[in-house]
Amino acid sequence: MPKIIVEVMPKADLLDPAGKAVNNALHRNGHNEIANVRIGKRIELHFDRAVTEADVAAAQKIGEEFLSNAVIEDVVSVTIEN
Amino acid sequence: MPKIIVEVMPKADLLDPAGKAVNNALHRNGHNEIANVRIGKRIELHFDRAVTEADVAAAQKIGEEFLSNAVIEDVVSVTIEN
Amino acid sequence: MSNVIAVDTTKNAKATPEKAQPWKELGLKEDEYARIREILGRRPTSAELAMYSVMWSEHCSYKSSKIYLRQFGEKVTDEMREHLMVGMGENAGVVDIGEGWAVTFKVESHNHPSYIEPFQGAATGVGGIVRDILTMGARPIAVMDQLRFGDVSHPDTARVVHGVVSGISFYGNCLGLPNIGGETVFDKVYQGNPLVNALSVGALRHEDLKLAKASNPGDQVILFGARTGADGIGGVSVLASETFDADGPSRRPAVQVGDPFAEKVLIECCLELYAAGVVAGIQDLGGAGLSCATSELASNGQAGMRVQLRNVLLRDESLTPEEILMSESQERMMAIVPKRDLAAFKKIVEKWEVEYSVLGEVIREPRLYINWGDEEIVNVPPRTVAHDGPVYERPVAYPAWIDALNADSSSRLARATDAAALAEQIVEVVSSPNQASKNWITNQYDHYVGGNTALAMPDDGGMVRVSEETGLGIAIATDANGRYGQLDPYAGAQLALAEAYRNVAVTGATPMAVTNCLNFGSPENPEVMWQFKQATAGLADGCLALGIPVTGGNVSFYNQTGDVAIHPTPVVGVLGVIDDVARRIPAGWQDEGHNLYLLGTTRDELDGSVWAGVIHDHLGGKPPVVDLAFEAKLAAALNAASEQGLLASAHDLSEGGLAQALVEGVLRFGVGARVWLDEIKQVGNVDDTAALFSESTGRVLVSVGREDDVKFVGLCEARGIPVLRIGVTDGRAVLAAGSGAASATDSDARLEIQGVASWSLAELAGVHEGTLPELFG
Amino acid sequence: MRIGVVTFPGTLDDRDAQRAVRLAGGEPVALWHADTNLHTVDAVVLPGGFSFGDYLRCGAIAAQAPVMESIIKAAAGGLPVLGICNGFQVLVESHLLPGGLIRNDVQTFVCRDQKLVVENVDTPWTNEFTLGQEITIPLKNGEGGYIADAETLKRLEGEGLVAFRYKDFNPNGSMNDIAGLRNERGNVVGLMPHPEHAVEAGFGPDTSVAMRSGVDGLKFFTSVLKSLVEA
Ligand SMILES: Nc1ncnc2c1ncn2[C@@H]1O[C@H](COP(=O)(O)OP(=O)(O)O)[C@@H](O)[C@H]1O
Ligand SMILES: [Mg+2]
Repeated sequence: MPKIIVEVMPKADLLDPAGKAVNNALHRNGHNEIANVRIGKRIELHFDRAVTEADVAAAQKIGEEFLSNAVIEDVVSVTIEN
Repeated sequence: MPKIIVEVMPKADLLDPAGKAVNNALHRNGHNEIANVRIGKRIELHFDRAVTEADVAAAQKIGEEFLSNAVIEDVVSVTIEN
Repeated sequence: MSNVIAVDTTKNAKATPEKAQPWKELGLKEDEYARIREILGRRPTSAELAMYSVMWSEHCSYKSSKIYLRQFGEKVTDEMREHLMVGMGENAGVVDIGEGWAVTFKVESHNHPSYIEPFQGAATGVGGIVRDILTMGARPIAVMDQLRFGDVSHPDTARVVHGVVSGISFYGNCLGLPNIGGETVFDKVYQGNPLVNALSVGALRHEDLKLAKASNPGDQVILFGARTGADGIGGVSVLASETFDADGPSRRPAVQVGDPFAEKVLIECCLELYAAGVVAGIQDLGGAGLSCATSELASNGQAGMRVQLRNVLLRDESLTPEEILMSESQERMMAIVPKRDLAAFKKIVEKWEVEYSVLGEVIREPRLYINWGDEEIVNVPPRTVAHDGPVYERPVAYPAWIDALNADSSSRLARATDAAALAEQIVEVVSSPNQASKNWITNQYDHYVGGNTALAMPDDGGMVRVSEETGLGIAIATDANGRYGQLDPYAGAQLALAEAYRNVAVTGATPMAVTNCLNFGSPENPEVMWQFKQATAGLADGCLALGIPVTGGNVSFYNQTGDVAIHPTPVVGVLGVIDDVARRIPAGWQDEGHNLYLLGTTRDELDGSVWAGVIHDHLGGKPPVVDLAFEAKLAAALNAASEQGLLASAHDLSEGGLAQALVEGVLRFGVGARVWLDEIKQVGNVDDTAALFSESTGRVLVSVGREDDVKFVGLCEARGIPVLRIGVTDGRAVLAAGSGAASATDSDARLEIQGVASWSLAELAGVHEGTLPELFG
Repeated sequence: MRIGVVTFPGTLDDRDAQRAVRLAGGEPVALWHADTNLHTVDAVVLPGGFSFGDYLRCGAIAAQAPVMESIIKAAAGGLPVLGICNGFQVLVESHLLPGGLIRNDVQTFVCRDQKLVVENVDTPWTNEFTLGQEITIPLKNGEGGYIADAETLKRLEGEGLVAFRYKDFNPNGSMNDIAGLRNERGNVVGLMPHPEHAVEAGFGPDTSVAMRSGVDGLKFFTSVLKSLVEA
């Protein structure tokens, strides 16, 4: 199924308590090679037809205005998977 | 900062309430071209050195055993961003 | 998109009688399959086979327990029936509580799904029981949860604890139902088989009662709520009827994912449908999904139904008709709607953006016809699916091991001989995982929502106001002690009943009705069946003695790992009524200078006790004696005292005995106490250990203002309730409530047990509240 | 005085908020999310709950509801708006208040009686408090951690826009212990704790006087009625 994948991450300079909790757990399990963990969202928009350029532009806008909150998050990527 | 990105999605067979709610909201706003929405996680593991093949293998394992719940989720991708 | 699926039609079934069918894989026994063929006069179609197999599973048909559950309907008097508007057999029993109000309550298990996927398993457990309550026409007003986990030190326990607690928290909080209490027990017998029971209670006006039946030909059969998906196909029913291997679940069936938001919307939508008077019958979809809803509605209404299965709204178009019939997708309901009300129905569901589809209609002929497009795939008498399932009289055997267990009394265990050792044991008991504060769990549950919670954790019973005009309310408590159940299942069930009953009485409410969730091992094991037989007899006899009826419940079998069964764990819930929640009584004292009285008799009863378990890792002997006549007398006395406003607090003594009650009493509001044991020891002829840790039943610790002393003691004496003044309340600390790891400041407040020890409240709060955060935080 | 209480699908504390309005002496008016009409209310409460399941981000889907368009417009004209818990999240997602609310640092839902300090009494929702007053209000949420970038925080503190701060114990990792905010004009106030659960003796938080007797939350509602009468 064709999809557009929008990825959203918490802003780099803001707290990410969930990422921190996972990081701590990984360290407790000996994974000290991992310096930090950040957790964001992967949002798949599915289409039942091929994805167009216009869809991607729309997805970018939806991503910035609705799927993410610009005050605390960034859309880090919008990609097509046909 | 070098990172490994682990992406986790709810299993295709299972209900994804968040995806459903977002899909409905998009439809309310006229985005009927979108057939379905699924929401998963994007987990970034940050390193303060270059990422190795061994790190990726470890990340795959961490992804399957800890970052995702195999009963209801799948790890859909593990990628490097150096 | 319409999928092309080759279906097995009734025509086909007639034509191919010899076709091999997977009845065994679906959990049916050979004779059960033969009976289905006999009922139909042909082999079942694969859709019919799917329906019968889920509906005849242990979970849905109660085939092993039915002959015992009958007692709950038989061992009753007319007085017990007096307030019962709906008894056993419906989705949940309904009790008349006066002023035109009724309440419905029930507890149900979701044990097996919660082991496989603790978060979703527990979440959907809450969702399921709430739909049962909603189905009766009631607005759900509270939930409770009864949990049993494995040993705290086992590496898998944290996974289950975190998942289950957050699942209940997620679903219940999001539904807007206050969680007003529950149970949490850790014991290695639940390691591979945790118990997750959930209770819900709802309130309704008498005239709003709804029943799950379809009786008027022509009425429309409507499925509404979430779409049907591939999740949980045969999940609950088959799972709950299976035993796990020693090394965990042998398969990972599609779990069910819950959407509490969808359920919240469904609740409001249903209540609006009820208010508009457009539903003639309603049934939730739980275990066995559509198979259950269609056959039960038709069977209850002594009618039939024609259903077009193609009309079911699907999440996944590739589902086969059999899968659609078995799917246990959550947050769905089935309504029976008269044709003339269809437009009104539509308007309301559309307002709530709830999807629906008309599946068919009710017919006079008592037959269930299900079509897939033009093909007939089901043609059965609904009664044979829903109600005439197999009934087993399973072999029962007295467990060979039980005499030795009963003979191994705790009297051989060493007792502390000096004050320091006793003091240490008190700390050990109140900080042990089962006796420690459950704040770490209960702080994750919303107990405020609704604005009607009059009592909740950590008080003995939960209480909610039903009428904002008059203050009329209800109280509920649930209990079960598996250790007692193991020593003597008959007594164990009565002990659970007595404790829940007492817990309701100490809140100031009058006990009125009983629900239960009977968690046992495999019914195919004759010793387990004996335990079950004993427990049900104990409960039924106990209810008769107390004069309060069982209104419903649930049985969960196959709770075992390999062939090791859990302890018999009959969770008993008692519902009480209070004319005005303003006179409710908390479990701890709030005022300084009050007298502390111990009501009841303290005997040397330490077998099966927390003391034996925590201090000596021992389980053996005979559980404490139950005196139900006395429990009733005690409850009546508490009620009278409460009505006269004599009680500042009342706390029931149970696991951990007096020591536990005292620690909880001082920590409830941060008011200290000075206590002496001399009279208890003298009157009961017991030693320090028994005075502090005995679990003799029928005891309550109360605090009474000085001005009410004479009246209170007089009341007890007149009613033949043994009463001993054992201390005074004294000193106030400021406890940092609810922060998990509690702390207390300003501490000249202490708990002093004369001749034993004295602790600051800060110290006690630390040991009592620190345990769970340390283990799981 | 007519106080509107908005119900979104998934709202839970709407009936509680209506009760609070009633107990304070006002007339509660139910507002429906899909409705653009504010029915001539004099103030609006966005109550707690899980609007639209709180999926994606808490309050994000509700912020797009038709009723919010009207509320945003009316707020610009000075209509008093109080957002409680999920309502606060909706205000933040609607950009009526700055910053964001994220998962509690403890990673669990937290329900507790919470001490707060009133930091600002120059709003229609807080004028009956005294500056620096300590109050106890139930708190119950999973995503109450307040965050904002350094600049926003500086501005909030500099302009005195912090309305409530957690006292003694920060339950969720909120920056600067922020429990609630006001806008520049003061008519929009949002906070995570639930004043509507501390309005009726017997059903509020425990106090040293008696169990569940705390009614500190009532002042939010009497404040707004007072300010409306005076206006
Ligand atoms: N232990 C029990 N005691 C009394 N009634 C019981 C017990 N177990 C089940 N029942 C009753 O049997 C009926 C069917 O139970 P159940 O299958 O759990 O209901 P549902 O179909 O609503 O899930 C209910 O009325 C229930 O109250
Ligand atoms: Mg039911």
